Order: sequence, then structure tokens, then C-alpha cells
Amino acid sequence: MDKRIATLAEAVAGIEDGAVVMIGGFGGSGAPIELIHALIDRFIATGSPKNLTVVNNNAGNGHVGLAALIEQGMVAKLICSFPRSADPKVFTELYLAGKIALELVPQGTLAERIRAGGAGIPAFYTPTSYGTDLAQGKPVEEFDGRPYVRERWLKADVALIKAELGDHHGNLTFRMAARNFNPLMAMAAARTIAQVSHAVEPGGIEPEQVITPGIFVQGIVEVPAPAQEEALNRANAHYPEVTA
Amino acid sequence: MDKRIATLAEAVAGIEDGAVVMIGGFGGSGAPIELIHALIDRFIATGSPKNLTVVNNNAGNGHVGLAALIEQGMVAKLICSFPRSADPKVFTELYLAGKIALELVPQGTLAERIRAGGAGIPAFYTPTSYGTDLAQGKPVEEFDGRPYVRERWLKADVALIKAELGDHHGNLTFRMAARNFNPLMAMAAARTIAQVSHAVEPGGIEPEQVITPGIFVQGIVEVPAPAQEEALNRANAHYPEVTA
Amino acid sequence: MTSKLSNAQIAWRAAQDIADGAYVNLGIGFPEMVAKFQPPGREAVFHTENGVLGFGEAPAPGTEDWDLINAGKKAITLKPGAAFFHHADSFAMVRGGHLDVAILGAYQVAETGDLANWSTGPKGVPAVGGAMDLVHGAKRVAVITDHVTKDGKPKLLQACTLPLTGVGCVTRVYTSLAVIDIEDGHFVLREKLPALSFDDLQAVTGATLHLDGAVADLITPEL
Amino acid sequence: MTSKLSNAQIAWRAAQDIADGAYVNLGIGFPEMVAKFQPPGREAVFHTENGVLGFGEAPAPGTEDWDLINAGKKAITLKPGAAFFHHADSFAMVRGGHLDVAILGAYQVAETGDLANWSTGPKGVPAVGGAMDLVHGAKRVAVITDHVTKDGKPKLLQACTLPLTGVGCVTRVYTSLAVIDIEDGHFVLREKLPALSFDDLQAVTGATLHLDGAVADLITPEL
Repeated sequence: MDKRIATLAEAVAGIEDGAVVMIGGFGGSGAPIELIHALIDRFIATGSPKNLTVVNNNAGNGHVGLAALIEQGMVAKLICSFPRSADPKVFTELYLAGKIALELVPQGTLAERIRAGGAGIPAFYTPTSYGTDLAQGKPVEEFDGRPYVRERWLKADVALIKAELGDHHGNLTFRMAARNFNPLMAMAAARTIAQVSHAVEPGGIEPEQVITPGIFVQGIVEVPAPAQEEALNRANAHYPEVTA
Repeated sequence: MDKRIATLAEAVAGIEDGAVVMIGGFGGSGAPIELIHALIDRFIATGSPKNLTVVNNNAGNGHVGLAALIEQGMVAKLICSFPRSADPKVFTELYLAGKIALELVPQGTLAERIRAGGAGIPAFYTPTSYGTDLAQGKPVEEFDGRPYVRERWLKADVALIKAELGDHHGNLTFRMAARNFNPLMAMAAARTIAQVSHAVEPGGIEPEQVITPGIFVQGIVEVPAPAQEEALNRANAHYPEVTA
Repeated sequence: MTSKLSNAQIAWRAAQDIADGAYVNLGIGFPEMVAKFQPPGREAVFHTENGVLGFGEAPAPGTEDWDLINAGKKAITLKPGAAFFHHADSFAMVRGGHLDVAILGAYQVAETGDLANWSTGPKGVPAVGGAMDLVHGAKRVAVITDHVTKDGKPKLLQACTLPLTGVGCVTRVYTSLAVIDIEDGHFVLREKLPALSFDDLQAVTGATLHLDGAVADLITPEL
Repeated sequence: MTSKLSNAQIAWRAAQDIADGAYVNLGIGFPEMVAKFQPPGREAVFHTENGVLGFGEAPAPGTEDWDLINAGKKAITLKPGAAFFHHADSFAMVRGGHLDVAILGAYQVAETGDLANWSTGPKGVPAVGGAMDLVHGAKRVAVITDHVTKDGKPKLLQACTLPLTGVGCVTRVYTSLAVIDIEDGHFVLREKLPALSFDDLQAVTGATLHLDGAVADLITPEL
């Protein structure tokens, strides 16, 4: 078994127009910048994929990664908890112009809905959002005298995630807090592609230290020394590069 | 912060009559034998705790660990998925004599109910057991055209679990497949006591390698070179020892 | 000439349908035998409910590590690329549709795909384990079984009479006499022992066998 | 003489109620300041939604690692005994009642314990983050806030007028003028600035302040 994919272009080749795409990361930490940029390259070259529904905690920052994907007009709808940040201008402008749809989900509910999608749990109850605008239209039920809101699972056609080590079976580890949504999204997508900073042979990760077992991963692509969104933004980077 | 408890006797001192006690392990693997035996010692010395509801995947094996706890008559009810095994005589006899209650739960549902208890999810839907005797009396609902059974969370007053490394904050790792239910039960109990084979200083476990974060653990007690149920049973051990 | 396949031969036949790299859960007992018969050049990744992916054969007696067991509580070994995880993650794999194949034993299978394999009735101590989870979620749920019970009664029926494990979950049955798919509430005969007539097979089957194209010969090595 | 507490002083006061070894989540922004004022000899363990327990102060500028951030996306450092985990486990800690204290900011707090702290209305881009989760589950949900809005209107009200974050979730409010508990749908005054009369405090509070025994002086160091 060898799930390695040779190039970023191949890794994102199968993503279709209209796909639901989960993108890992919390802000820039754990964001698969190189996979996102490969998707942008494909769009610029071919006009596809477009009309995507993207699931991410945020709405991107600056003009790289997710923000760049949105800036290209590839995203029709965003499902996220916090589309505000230091420089979310790209999303804000499209949103206020009515050009991108937003489904706002509390962060813990977002995480649990994704896990539920991965775990075959079609719906669950949570106290979160009870009595608030975000519970509107959702079934409410009392358990042990306390009201809870019913939430549905969230699944995706593709997950693009970022990991630290990845072996040929797709077993993954994550670097520090870059773990965040990545292991959950790996579970919830029909096809999960992980960019890994170091591809290793099977056995290169201690079985007890595997965070995402390979069964949740369909392909890995090695991206040594990946870019960090925060660093790119501090350098005012744009993707694709703005040529004067 | 130092969650170390000096002795096994102290570790099990707070468990009251009628308590719901989750006990980690799958068969003997990951079973906190020494904590269970300490609980038996206390019962023999004081007559308490009794009338316990125990949550475990199985019903014990031979005459040590959980089987010995049941043999003492301390357990009023068992919630488990598989109370049959090589030598479950102790449970079988009490059960057929109507002296112990049994709530039979499919293994995956048991795991998910425990996780739900730990995660603040009072109920969830699963395809498991739909149309079977084990779904009787449970609400059924269709999602996306497929029927699912609603299951409730499972919580406990106390969890007794077994870990490999444990630091003073209660961060834990587990040895191989001895992980099983242990991390879930740690989440679902008001008070989780872990017997650890090696107690280490904070920092003695790499933050990325922590499996159960200390927030889920209220006490650790070091038990170097813990007994293994399978080995005890192969030696036909009884607890307490049968004196001729 | 064999009048029916041995368990090993049934397991061998089931193993031929497992693709290289497939994620597979084999039920406790007889189904575990399927692992022995993977065709050369193919390597499935085996899952066990208690939290291991990528395990291999039993260790030599005396070298067991009782923290390294399968769902049947038998000692196992690891292959490179193995992973450990807790029970909730393990059943997320099962329920979430991540396994390619689950191969289970059966007391009875109905033409509707219903399976009964966990309880022979109200006597004794009931025990279900992971059976009810495994029948939901795996992309393909197959059964291996003798074609009839020990006293010669059909195990393939219009409807199960024993307590169900799951409803409409089985899609293929490998028996000691035949390979039968379950499609749209029907048994569809795919392969049968060459020496066995359709009528004789139908006679020991408790529901109508349908045909959909040619029936292949069910031929296995001597094992 | 100070007519009201500074943010640092409010944070200091809130910090005095955090026990040694408590598991604490501090909301983004102003609440993060509480970490600076732990009394000597006490050490709380701080949780951040994005999957870290046991983090410490910000690193020196230029030494940040952007894979080691808090929920506000600011760089942090680790203390011995820290742990990383994914978002579902992180919110299991929150929702499952494992945090001892969550300290949050507020636009408005009602005497019912309702909190509004995520949206100032339909304009602009809505963003909720983890706020709605944090108000459920932590054993104690406290708010730190100026007693009144920038234009002098009460933030402590009979009912919130802004979109709610959660219903009946807040149990204590540390303001620039007072410490107020929420019990049985009432504001109960516990401490107030010594120079401030009850009537003057009531005048800037949008719901009745109840008394339950003596009101202590709210005294903080100069910060």
C-alpha cells in the first residue's frame, strides 16, 4: 500500500465543481497552504473547480491560502465559525456584496458535526446555541430537564489537510496546535488528501503515536518546509503573485 | 498541581455504595486490576462499596479483576457489550440466578455513549441496533432516508482506568491496545483514577503524545509492573487468594 | 469428491474478493480464517474493534503480549504502518463507512439482507459485542457460513427467525455450496459447486434463488 | 481617587477567585488579561479552544511559532505538563463540563444569566467562534466588563436586547464598579467600590440589585 501522490497538482486533480471541501487549520496554523494554492493554479489554468462549498473555522487572512481561494471567486459558500480576523477583507467584501453565502456555526458544534460525519452519527444534541439566533429552525428537545439543540453531521467530498509526518499508509501526526480540525476533517471526507512535511516509510511513526490512522486518508503529498500563513501575511504576500 | 495519590487504598477510598463505576479495559488488556483489587480489599474490610453499577466491555474472566469484584457480590448491575468469554462463570451463575442485572449494549454504541457523556452530548443517533431487540423502546428517526436509533449518554461517578505513563497533571499515555475504553471513560466520569505503570514529572510526556489530557483525570496512582489478567488466569489465580 | 467446501475453502473463496489495500474487519472465530488466504501480491489492512489497524498473525506461543490482542482476545502481532486508537475512534471507522469489507459469521441470513448472528434465543447470557455495529457502515458486509445448520436446516431464509443483528445489511454470502449475492430483496446465485444441481441447491435454501446471467463454477484449492 | 476600576483591576479581581490547579478558559481579548494576575502560589491550567492545555505567556517577539497559538491566534508558549488535542476533544472539555471556569467579555448580561457577547446586530459579518460553546459546560461562567457602555448605558439588564450567546449561563459578573452574582434570576450585589453608594450603583444598573448579607468593599491594587 502506498498512498503517496507525486505532485500537488495531481493531489488536487479530482476535485469537481460544486464539491464540498473541508480545509484544515485554525487561522494559519495547520492550514494546507500549498494544497490550496495548487487548487488555485488548477482553477486559473482550467476554470475549475468552482462553486465550492468550503468548511473551515475561519475565512482566511490576507491574500494567501483560503483568502486567496475566496478571492479567486472559487467559493460559493463558506461554513465556518469565525469569518472575522485581522485582514478578512476578501471575504468581507464578497459577503457584504452578496456574492458568497455563509453558514455560521459555533466552533464546538462545527467540530462535533464534522466528527459526527466521520463517525456515522447523523445527528446529535448539544446545549450550544440553545435560545440563540443560531438555533433557529433546529429541533429542540429536553433531556434530564435541560434543553438541547439537534445538529446534523457534516460530510465532505474532499478534505485538504496538513500534517507533520505521514507514512505510506496515510498514518499521520500533527505539529503542536496545528492539529486542530485536521484529524476530524480527515474522518469526514470521502477523499482526504494530506500534505505532509515529512513522508516516512510504514513503521516510521510509532503505532501509539499515530493521531490520524491511515484508514481516514486517501492520499499524501510531501511538502517539505511548508509556508506559514502568518509569515506570508507579514510579508504581505499575494497568491498568485501580483506582478507589477 | 500534583494529582498523585500515594496508595491504592486511598485511590479507591471515595467510591460510595450505589456508585456508577466505569472500569477500563477490553478483556484483560487495559484492565486496572490493582485498583479493582484495592476496591475488593476495602469491601472485605468495611462492607463498602456495594450495590455498584459497573460499566465495562465484558464481565470479567476467571476469579481476578472484574470477575472477582462480581464474585464478591459488590456489583448490582453490569452495563456491557459482551459478558461471555473463556471463563465468565462468576457472572453467568449470578446472572442466571437473577442476582445481577445486565444492560446489554452494542460495543460501538457503548463506546459512543461513554464518549457522549464525556463530551456533553446528551443523545445521538446511530444506525446500530436498528430493527433489533436491543433497540426496543428507543426512539427511531429517519435521516436522509435511513432509520437510526437514538441513544443516551453514559456517565459515571468514578472511572478506574489503567495507563502506561502518567504525569502529575494527570496526562496519560496507554500501552498498545490497552488504550481501548480507557480514554473515553476518563472523559465520562466525575472522578477518574488512573493506575499508571510509570509516574513522570510534568514534561515527562511530549505534549503531542498525550492521549488523555490531565483535565479528564483527577488522580493517578503508580503501580509498577501491573499484573496482566490473562497471565493471572493462566496461573488460575483467585482474588483474594484462596487459602487451603 | 467433496460434497461441500471445508471452512478453509469457504474462507479462501471469500479472500479472493478482497482487494489489495482494502480495510477489512473479520468477525471473531471462523471469519478470522479469511486472513490466511489473501492472494499473493495483495495485502489487506485488518481492523479489530479494540483499537488496532494493521495487525498480522498470532505470535509464537510464549511470546504473547496481552496488551496486543484482537477482538477475540487472541494475541496478535503488528505489521509496519500499524496504528492504535481508542474504542470511539475504532467504531467511528466502523459506523462511519471507512471499512471496505466486513466478513462475519451467521446463524441465519434472509433474502432481504437481514442477518442473525448474535443470539440463539432467550436462553443463557446474551452477548452482542461489535456485531451490530459491524453490519452498519462497512462498504460491503459479507457472510461466510455453512449452507445449512448442523441438522441440515436452511440458514438462508426468506426471513430470519432468530433475533436480528441488523436489517438489510448483508450483500454477499459465501457458503459451503455457493456464492450468493443479495440484491433488491432477492438471493441471486453467482457461483455453485460444479457437481451440485441448481435444484439440489434450491432444495437446501430457504428462499428462492434467482439467476442473473450465468452461474460460475465455485472452484477452490484443496486446503 | 479612581471612580472606576481599570481593565487590569477588573481582571485582577476575577483572578482572585481562580483556585490553584483550576482549568480555565479565558475569552479572546480583555479576558486574556486575567492570566497575568494569578495570586502567588496558585497556578491555573489554561485551555484554548484550538487544542492546547497548559500554555503560558506570549513568546518574545521574533521567537513565535505560528503552530503554537491561542484561540485569538496569538503566539503562546508551553508549560511543563501541556497537552495538544484536536478540536472535538477540545470542545468535549468545554461542553462536557470539564473546565472549572470560563471568563468572558460581554456586551450585555441579564439578571437571568443570559449573555450577549457575540453580535452587535445584523450589520457586518457575523462571527461566533467558541463563545456559544464556552457558556455551556464550564462549571462556572463569569463575565468581566465595564459596568456601563462607552456612552454610559447599563450593560447589566433585565433582559438582553442584543443577540444572545447563551441563556441562563452567567453566574458572576466582575465589573468596573462591583462584583455581582446571578442567583435565581436576580443580580445579587457582593462587592462594590467603597466610595460608591448603593443608589449610585443601582442608577447605572439596568435591573434591580438585590442584597444577601453585607456588601464587601471591592478593593484592588493600583495596576
